[in-house]
Amino acid sequence: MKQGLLAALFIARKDLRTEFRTKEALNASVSFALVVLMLFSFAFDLGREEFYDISGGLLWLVYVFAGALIVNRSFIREVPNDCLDVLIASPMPPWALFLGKTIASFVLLLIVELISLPVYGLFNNLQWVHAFWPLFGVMTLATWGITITGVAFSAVTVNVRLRELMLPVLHYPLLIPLLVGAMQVSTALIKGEASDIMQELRIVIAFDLIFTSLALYLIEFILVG
Amino acid sequence: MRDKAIYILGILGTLLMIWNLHTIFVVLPGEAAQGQIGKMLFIHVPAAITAYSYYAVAVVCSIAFLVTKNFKYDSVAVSSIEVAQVFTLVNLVTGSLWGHVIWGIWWTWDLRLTSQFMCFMLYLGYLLMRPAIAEATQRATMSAILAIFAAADIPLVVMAIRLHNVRTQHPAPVLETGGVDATWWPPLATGYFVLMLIAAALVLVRLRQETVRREIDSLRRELHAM
Amino acid sequence: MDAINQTFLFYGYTAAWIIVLGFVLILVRRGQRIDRELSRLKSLVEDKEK
Amino acid sequence: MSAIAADRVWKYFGDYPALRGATLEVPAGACVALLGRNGAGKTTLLRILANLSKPSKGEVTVFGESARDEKIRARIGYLGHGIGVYDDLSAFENLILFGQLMNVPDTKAAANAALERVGLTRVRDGFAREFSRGMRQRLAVARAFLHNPEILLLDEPFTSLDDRAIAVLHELLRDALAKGATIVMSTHQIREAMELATQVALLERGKIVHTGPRTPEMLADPGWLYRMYEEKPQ
Repeated sequence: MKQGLLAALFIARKDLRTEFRTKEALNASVSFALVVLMLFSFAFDLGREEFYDISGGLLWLVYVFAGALIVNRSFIREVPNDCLDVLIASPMPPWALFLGKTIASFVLLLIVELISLPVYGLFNNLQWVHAFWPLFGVMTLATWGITITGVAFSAVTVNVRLRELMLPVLHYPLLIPLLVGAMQVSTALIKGEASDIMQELRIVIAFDLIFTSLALYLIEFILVG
Repeated sequence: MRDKAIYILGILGTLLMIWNLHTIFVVLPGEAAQGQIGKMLFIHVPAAITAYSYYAVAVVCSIAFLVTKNFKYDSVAVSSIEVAQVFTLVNLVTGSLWGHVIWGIWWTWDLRLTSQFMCFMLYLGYLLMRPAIAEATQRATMSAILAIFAAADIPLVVMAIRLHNVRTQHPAPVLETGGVDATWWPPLATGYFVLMLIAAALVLVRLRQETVRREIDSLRRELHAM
Repeated sequence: MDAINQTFLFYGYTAAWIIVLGFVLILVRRGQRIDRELSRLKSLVEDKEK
Repeated sequence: MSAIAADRVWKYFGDYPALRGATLEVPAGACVALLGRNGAGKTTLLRILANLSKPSKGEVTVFGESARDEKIRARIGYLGHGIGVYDDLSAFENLILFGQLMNVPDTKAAANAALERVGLTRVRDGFAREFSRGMRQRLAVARAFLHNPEILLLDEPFTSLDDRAIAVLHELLRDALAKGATIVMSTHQIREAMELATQVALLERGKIVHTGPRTPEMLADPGWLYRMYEEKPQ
């Protein structure tokens, strides 16, 4: 168990190091998020109050699209030179490999989110600083859900034709309960009505728990054929 | 043997269906509140339950495949999902027509419609992914995992929408509230039985195709190895 | 009102059976296609074995 | 006790049996050349031994334990078709990563020693993507030998290597054999493999149809293999 967690950290560090060197996924994801944010300001012509009502929803749309670009890369990164074989042949258990990759994607997506949040606020004249810490908490929980399922699907689709197209088709429908929860909570937080978020937050947490345990358990079937 | 079973199921289903349609349209009077359109119930509800039944079969078979690695389970799983998709579509379309008359709208994002639509989308991904995986064992394994993920998601979808959208026009299911006239029960049950029979025939047809497809894969490999 | 009711009820049942029949058609055509593919591959394998 | 024992191993891809009850025993310290035509199942068997794939039926044990055991896996080195190193990491970083994953006690020392052995010390901090083909292959060899594995599984190791890399690999294999390691390699380049091999195993349509010591005449006469196919049809 301890060995496995350690190996997961090695894998996460490796993924982050290669990503920061090439910045392939990060650049694509950040610029994509910025473009979508810009498009929002053209797409909606809303009053201030109305915009606050949908603020959480729009925010998570940006995040989930940016997330697709990040998780897509996760296992594809191992395809050149057949690195995946070497990792699976190593003594590390499959769940450790999976956990490491998820941690790396999680950190990357969180970085993209933290970059786009202020831009989002700025473009749309939105006050969010007062709710930053609770918002950050929601972001952490929901982003974990997005990455753990996304990286699992990245492993599922690694040998699939047209995998870049297939991943969102499989991933987005699954994310709906998580996103519904996260959107509601974020809107409430930004509007400053943080009274009734516990119920929605429960869905986000339930999603995280269910899919983390399911994915960690099933990953061996995915990786060792 | 299997061909015979398909024919028997198909013919039996058709005969029962004709008898049932006769009961529904000719014998039964219209419903008090909704008039004739209320009879949409006899196809709408059985289609939904048939779809659920086969989704359930698919999930059980997916788990069984991961445990046993027996391709029979994989074939049953994919066949069931495909047939369940068809009946989900029937459920959605009849519901939409019904809603158009009663509520004046084609679609509303309420709990039942949305979760049904989500089921459709989740398993549509499953059906789209399958042909994109070339190797049969891998295809079956990945599909089983997708089916399990999708099944785990559905309760969460229901939970999420229940919180999100309290206003709903869809009535509570008549089966739970007991709001159905006693004379309506037999045709309703028969409707479900008919659809289950037809669905079983379709699954059997689809099952054979899955076997042939695996044979094709295996021949391709054989050619490759020569 | 009842006329619309009747028409839409009719639409509903028709649509339902059209969907099912459409699926049957898809099944039949796919069945033919993969049967052809199978016999093609079988003859290929036989040719190679000779 | 044999180092590797595969007992009636079957592997299905869909309905197609790539392995049909392959049985192979490799005594400790042996070097087995796994021969066979394309599609006979060499890669499939090696992947199962390396725990990259599970047998559908049958059992594989390494040093008397299941090949799935984590401690056992740390004693196996695997070199497959791909080189299995990261292009965006330096040679040294690559070896450090695999050293950590392989539970090597002193990764830095091991990585430096491995680079020394394959002659890459000078470019220790260069990225693998900047390397020439031959250098990348030597890095791959260094990776496979990094943890001084007691069992080496090599899938067509000589196929894509350049001369220098072949020489390096030869030397390392000889070294490993001298230290008592066990080697299984599949190969097309019969001559290179035969020089090292102490045993041969012939795979034919998913079955091991011949095992035995490598005889001197095998080395002298490459045609023996084809005669063996004819002697044991199917």
